[in-house]
Amino acid sequence: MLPPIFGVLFDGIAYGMLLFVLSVGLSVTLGLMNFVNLAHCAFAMIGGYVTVTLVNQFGWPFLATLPAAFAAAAVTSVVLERLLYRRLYRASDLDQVLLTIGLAFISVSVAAYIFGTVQQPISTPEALRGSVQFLGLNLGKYRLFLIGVALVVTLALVIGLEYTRFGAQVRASVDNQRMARGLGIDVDWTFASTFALGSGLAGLGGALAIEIVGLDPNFSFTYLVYVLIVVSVGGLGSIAGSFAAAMLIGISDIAGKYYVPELGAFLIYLVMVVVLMWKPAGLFGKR
Amino acid sequence: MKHMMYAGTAMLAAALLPGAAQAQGTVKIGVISAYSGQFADTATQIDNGIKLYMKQHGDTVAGKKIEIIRKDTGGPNPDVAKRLAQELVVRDQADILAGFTLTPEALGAASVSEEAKKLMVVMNAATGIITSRSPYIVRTSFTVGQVADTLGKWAATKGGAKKVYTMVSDFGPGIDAEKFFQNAFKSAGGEIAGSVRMPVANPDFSAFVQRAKDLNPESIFVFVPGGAQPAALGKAFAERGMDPKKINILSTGEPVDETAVKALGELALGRISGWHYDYNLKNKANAEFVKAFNAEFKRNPDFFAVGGYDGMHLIYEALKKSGGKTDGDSLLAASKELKWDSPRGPVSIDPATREMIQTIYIRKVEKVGSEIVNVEFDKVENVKGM
Amino acid sequence: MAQPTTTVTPQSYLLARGRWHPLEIVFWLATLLPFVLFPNYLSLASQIAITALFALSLDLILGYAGIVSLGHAAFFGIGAYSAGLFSKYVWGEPFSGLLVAAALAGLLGYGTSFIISRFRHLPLIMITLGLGLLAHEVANSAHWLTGGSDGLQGVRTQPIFGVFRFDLYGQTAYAYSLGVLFIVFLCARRLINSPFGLALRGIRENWNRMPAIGADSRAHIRKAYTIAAIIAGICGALLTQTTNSASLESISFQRSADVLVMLVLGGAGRLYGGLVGAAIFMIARDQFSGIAPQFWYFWIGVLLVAVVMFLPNGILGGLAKITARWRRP
Amino acid sequence: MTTHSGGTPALSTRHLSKSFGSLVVARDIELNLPVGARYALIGPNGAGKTTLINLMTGMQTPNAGQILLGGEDITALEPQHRVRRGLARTFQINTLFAGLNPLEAVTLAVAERRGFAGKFWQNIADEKDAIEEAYEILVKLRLGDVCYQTTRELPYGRQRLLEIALALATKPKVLLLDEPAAGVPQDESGDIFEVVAGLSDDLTLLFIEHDMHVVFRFASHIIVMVGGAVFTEGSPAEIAADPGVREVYLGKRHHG
Repeated sequence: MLPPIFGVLFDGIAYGMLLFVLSVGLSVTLGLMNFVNLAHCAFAMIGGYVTVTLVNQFGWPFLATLPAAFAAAAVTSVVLERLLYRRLYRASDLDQVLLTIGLAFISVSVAAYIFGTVQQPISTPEALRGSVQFLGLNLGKYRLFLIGVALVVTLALVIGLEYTRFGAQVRASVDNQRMARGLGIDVDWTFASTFALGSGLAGLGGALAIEIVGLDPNFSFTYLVYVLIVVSVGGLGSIAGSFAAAMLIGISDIAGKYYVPELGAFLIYLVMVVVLMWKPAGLFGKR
Repeated sequence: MKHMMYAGTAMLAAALLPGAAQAQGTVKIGVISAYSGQFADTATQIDNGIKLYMKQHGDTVAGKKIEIIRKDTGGPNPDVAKRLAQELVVRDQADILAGFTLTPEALGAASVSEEAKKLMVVMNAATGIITSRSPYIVRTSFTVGQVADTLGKWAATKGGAKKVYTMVSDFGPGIDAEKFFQNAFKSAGGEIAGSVRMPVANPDFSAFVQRAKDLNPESIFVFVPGGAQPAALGKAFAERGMDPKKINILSTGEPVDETAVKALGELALGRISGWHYDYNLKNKANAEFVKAFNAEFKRNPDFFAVGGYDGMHLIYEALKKSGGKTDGDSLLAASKELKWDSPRGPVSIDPATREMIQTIYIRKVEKVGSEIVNVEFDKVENVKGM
Repeated sequence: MAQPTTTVTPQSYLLARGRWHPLEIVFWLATLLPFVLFPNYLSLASQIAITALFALSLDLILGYAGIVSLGHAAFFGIGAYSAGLFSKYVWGEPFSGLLVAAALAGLLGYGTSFIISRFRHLPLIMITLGLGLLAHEVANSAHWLTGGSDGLQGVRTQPIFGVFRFDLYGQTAYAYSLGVLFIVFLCARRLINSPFGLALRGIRENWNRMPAIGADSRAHIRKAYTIAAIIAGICGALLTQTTNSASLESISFQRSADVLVMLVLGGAGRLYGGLVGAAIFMIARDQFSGIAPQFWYFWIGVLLVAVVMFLPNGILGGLAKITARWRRP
Repeated sequence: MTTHSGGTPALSTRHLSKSFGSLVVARDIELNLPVGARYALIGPNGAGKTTLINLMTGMQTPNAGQILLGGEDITALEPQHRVRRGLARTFQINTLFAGLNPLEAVTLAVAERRGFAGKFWQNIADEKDAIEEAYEILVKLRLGDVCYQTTRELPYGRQRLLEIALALATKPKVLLLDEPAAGVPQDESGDIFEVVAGLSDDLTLLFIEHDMHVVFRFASHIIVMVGGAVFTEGSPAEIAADPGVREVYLGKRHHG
């Protein structure tokens, strides 16, 4: 039998994993492509609304909607990348901020127009409801599922970016665009697909998040701060870093609230400020 | 610059004098609400209540046409609310101020209503102090104290609770709820086992629920604002193995609102709450209201919607009584005598406090057929606002 | 810019750069128009003036020294609350309230500037964001002092000079806000044209070169950050005094983000960028939300995207480029 | 060995060492620059020449050793404080204020030296002396005619001169020039070195340069670095005659 704090920590880890899936895409686009995409959570919201619509309107099983959420966010992002983002790869950070904040604004009202301002309910499949007993702990099944998904995503990303041809192309394009072009790499395509990958992961995160944190048109902004915290604490472009940061934030948030509830709201921000003062480039950052 | 100001004043005076006469045929109601941002759904539902009432009762009262002017505050911004109230009075020549999703909005606009002597109908914001900020404020929603005090008393007496742990969101309404519930509970003989205040922006509740569980209280009182949090809190209870059927989980209405109950499903069964309105309330006025609301907006009304609906009722009836006079004093005097059958049951305006006197229902989440809903099983009538 | 001719000495060249452009005079005369043309919009005009000043204060650190802050509302909020508390517990004379707010915000700015000046780029943005959010949480948890989410109650601002009441039409409010805006603008303008202003531009243009010319960039940044905090504090105080309210929104992340957007929209690194950005953003918001209170975000979003696409470096930056192209066909 | 024997060296290093893990970039470097010297620092790419300048100016921190400026230990000082004590440098890759014009940039450097760069209440145009001093420096470096043009629009050769102008504005006692003519076509690089040669005799100079014609023409003394250590030093004639130098440096140059 384990003391109850382990159960709390388990919840913290699961919450951290949700933050990880939501953030890792931004870490990839910001770190590898140097693009400040503050509309990242808008792509997450697209994923969320796709899942909600498919489950509630069309009766799809929840799990089957997850790839759709990924795909919808990825496709939308490619369209926007071709139309808008591409022109600002060389622009100043501030112009990138303005563009992507503008898109986030638009996403909020489009979502409110189509889906209304109401919180979207979702019913997850029976298999993911309730909890299982393990050494005297109640472990939520959905949270176990979240941890599993996060691990799969991490593994796929690490393998995909480190060991595949695509990963090599991405890294080459980032390091030196001209040389990459010289080697016959289609840099435009590489950037577009990296962007699609990052946004697709956000879409997946958005779909997974509904069960834990709900979904309304303000989603584009509600989680932006958390996502930025994870990305900066982890270190730009570092998948392992985002993973570690999401764990750190999730666990310290929950453990802090358990032991010192008076500090509940302060802790995440304190952790971030302290980590960045100690390591400005983040836990796993290179620069 | 001084010259300019004097010139401006003169022009203004000239522009304003005929103002009152110009608005002869219409009554303008300025609705100040958080139409955008985090609280947009609240504002939407209030607005739906207003729209439905006007659809059912027409847009002409006492020979005057009702015109609604909507203004967005974007959130709890007293400064914006005050400015919008000023603009409504000065620029749009509004006769009545209404809406007010959130307490800071109402507090911001209060001084304008007092200075301009305009009736101000608070349709939602629920902190106690609001009505004391301007003699022209009438509230058609409820106060947090009204509900929490009633529930506290009920829990210690009829509810049979002895020891309660309280968990509230760390902001105005939450602290109000904690204070009123604890005081009422203690003075009715109960004991407070402990309490915790949780951050307002709090996506995950497991740590707080585990703290409560460690103390193993026989009852818990919770307050969190509507939105995503009620469902998250309910799930945290379930995941930490706290079953509402075994532990008394008491709350106001928000933590068991329709969205939360739908998201929680069977996990919500057994939750007890005190509240002034639910779409599932059994009375004739409500049956019609819910049916019409669903036909119009494809969703159920909630307490926000009924606040807007009753707010419009108050305005219509006051205008009828005042014979179409729109000055603040006439409308206020007329409002103070009002009494009607609302979808929430019999209600009246307390002339002393300008708050609603209404019934607080004690409900339990139950399965009715295939639906999981709040079912009233007890009630306290004629509760005054506080 | 000016081509060197025999008559231009280096000193007169620099003097000419600091001279008033006719358009500037037109701009400031135009700020008086609302008194005559839009007497019913003076409350809005007053809040635009306050926000414009807030954007100007952010411009001093962001536009001139290149320090991007996402926590600037912390100083706005300190100013707002201290002016409110001062009027509640000490006395309600507005100018002394402004000074108190400026002093407290400046003190906090000076304290945090020691942290800020050590960082750059993303860590800096995130640390300012973190500090801003912490300030918000402090204000929320100190209910007993700030009134928490209900906002501060009991703010009573006396008439200006004991004569001009803050009226329903917002005449006094606008005159007061505009007056303060203009005076602070003059100071900021002087600062930009001062040796210190040049040093700030040096920091923005090349952080690495500064130590090699013997410059202590961190000391410069500490000073600039403190000055910006003082101005932000004044803005907060103005908002409190003209509306008799101070709320958590005054110290929120949203306010920090909004002012950043307004500044970038208008054009960072230009004295008028923040002023133009704040005016356009707020007027657009007022008009759009008048048309569709629920969906004005959409049109604001479209506005931002359009500006980025057609006028890079903000409205003023884009216009400057276009006019430069005209002159050199 | 030194041209000015006796007296305190303008700049010297003692046992200066720097390594990154197992990579040693500076190994036990001992240098003495006499007042008014014209020293050249040569060596193959990766020999640690720029690192040495970075260490001396404080842009990198040594693992061990000291740096003495006019006999004073400045090892612990931050870069800007070394500059204020009279140790200036230029950069191999232009490190300029791209958005300022030369007049503004040099005036800024003068303002920093004179200690009024923090003044925010006075118009810069009122600082007549400083502006005139800046203008004189610019004229001396043949930049007078372009001093109102934005730096990023200047021709590359002019930008290299501005590098030197910025350093001179700090009124250095010791000036370290990191390849002042890097990237400049051969015919223009002579111009730059003529400007350098025309600098005051009190100024102690150390410059990194690859072009041996330039080195032999302008240097009174040559230091050869290889692999992070001083390989040898001596007068141009001695270096020219040293077979070891030929082998490690002059020989390699043909491959590099």
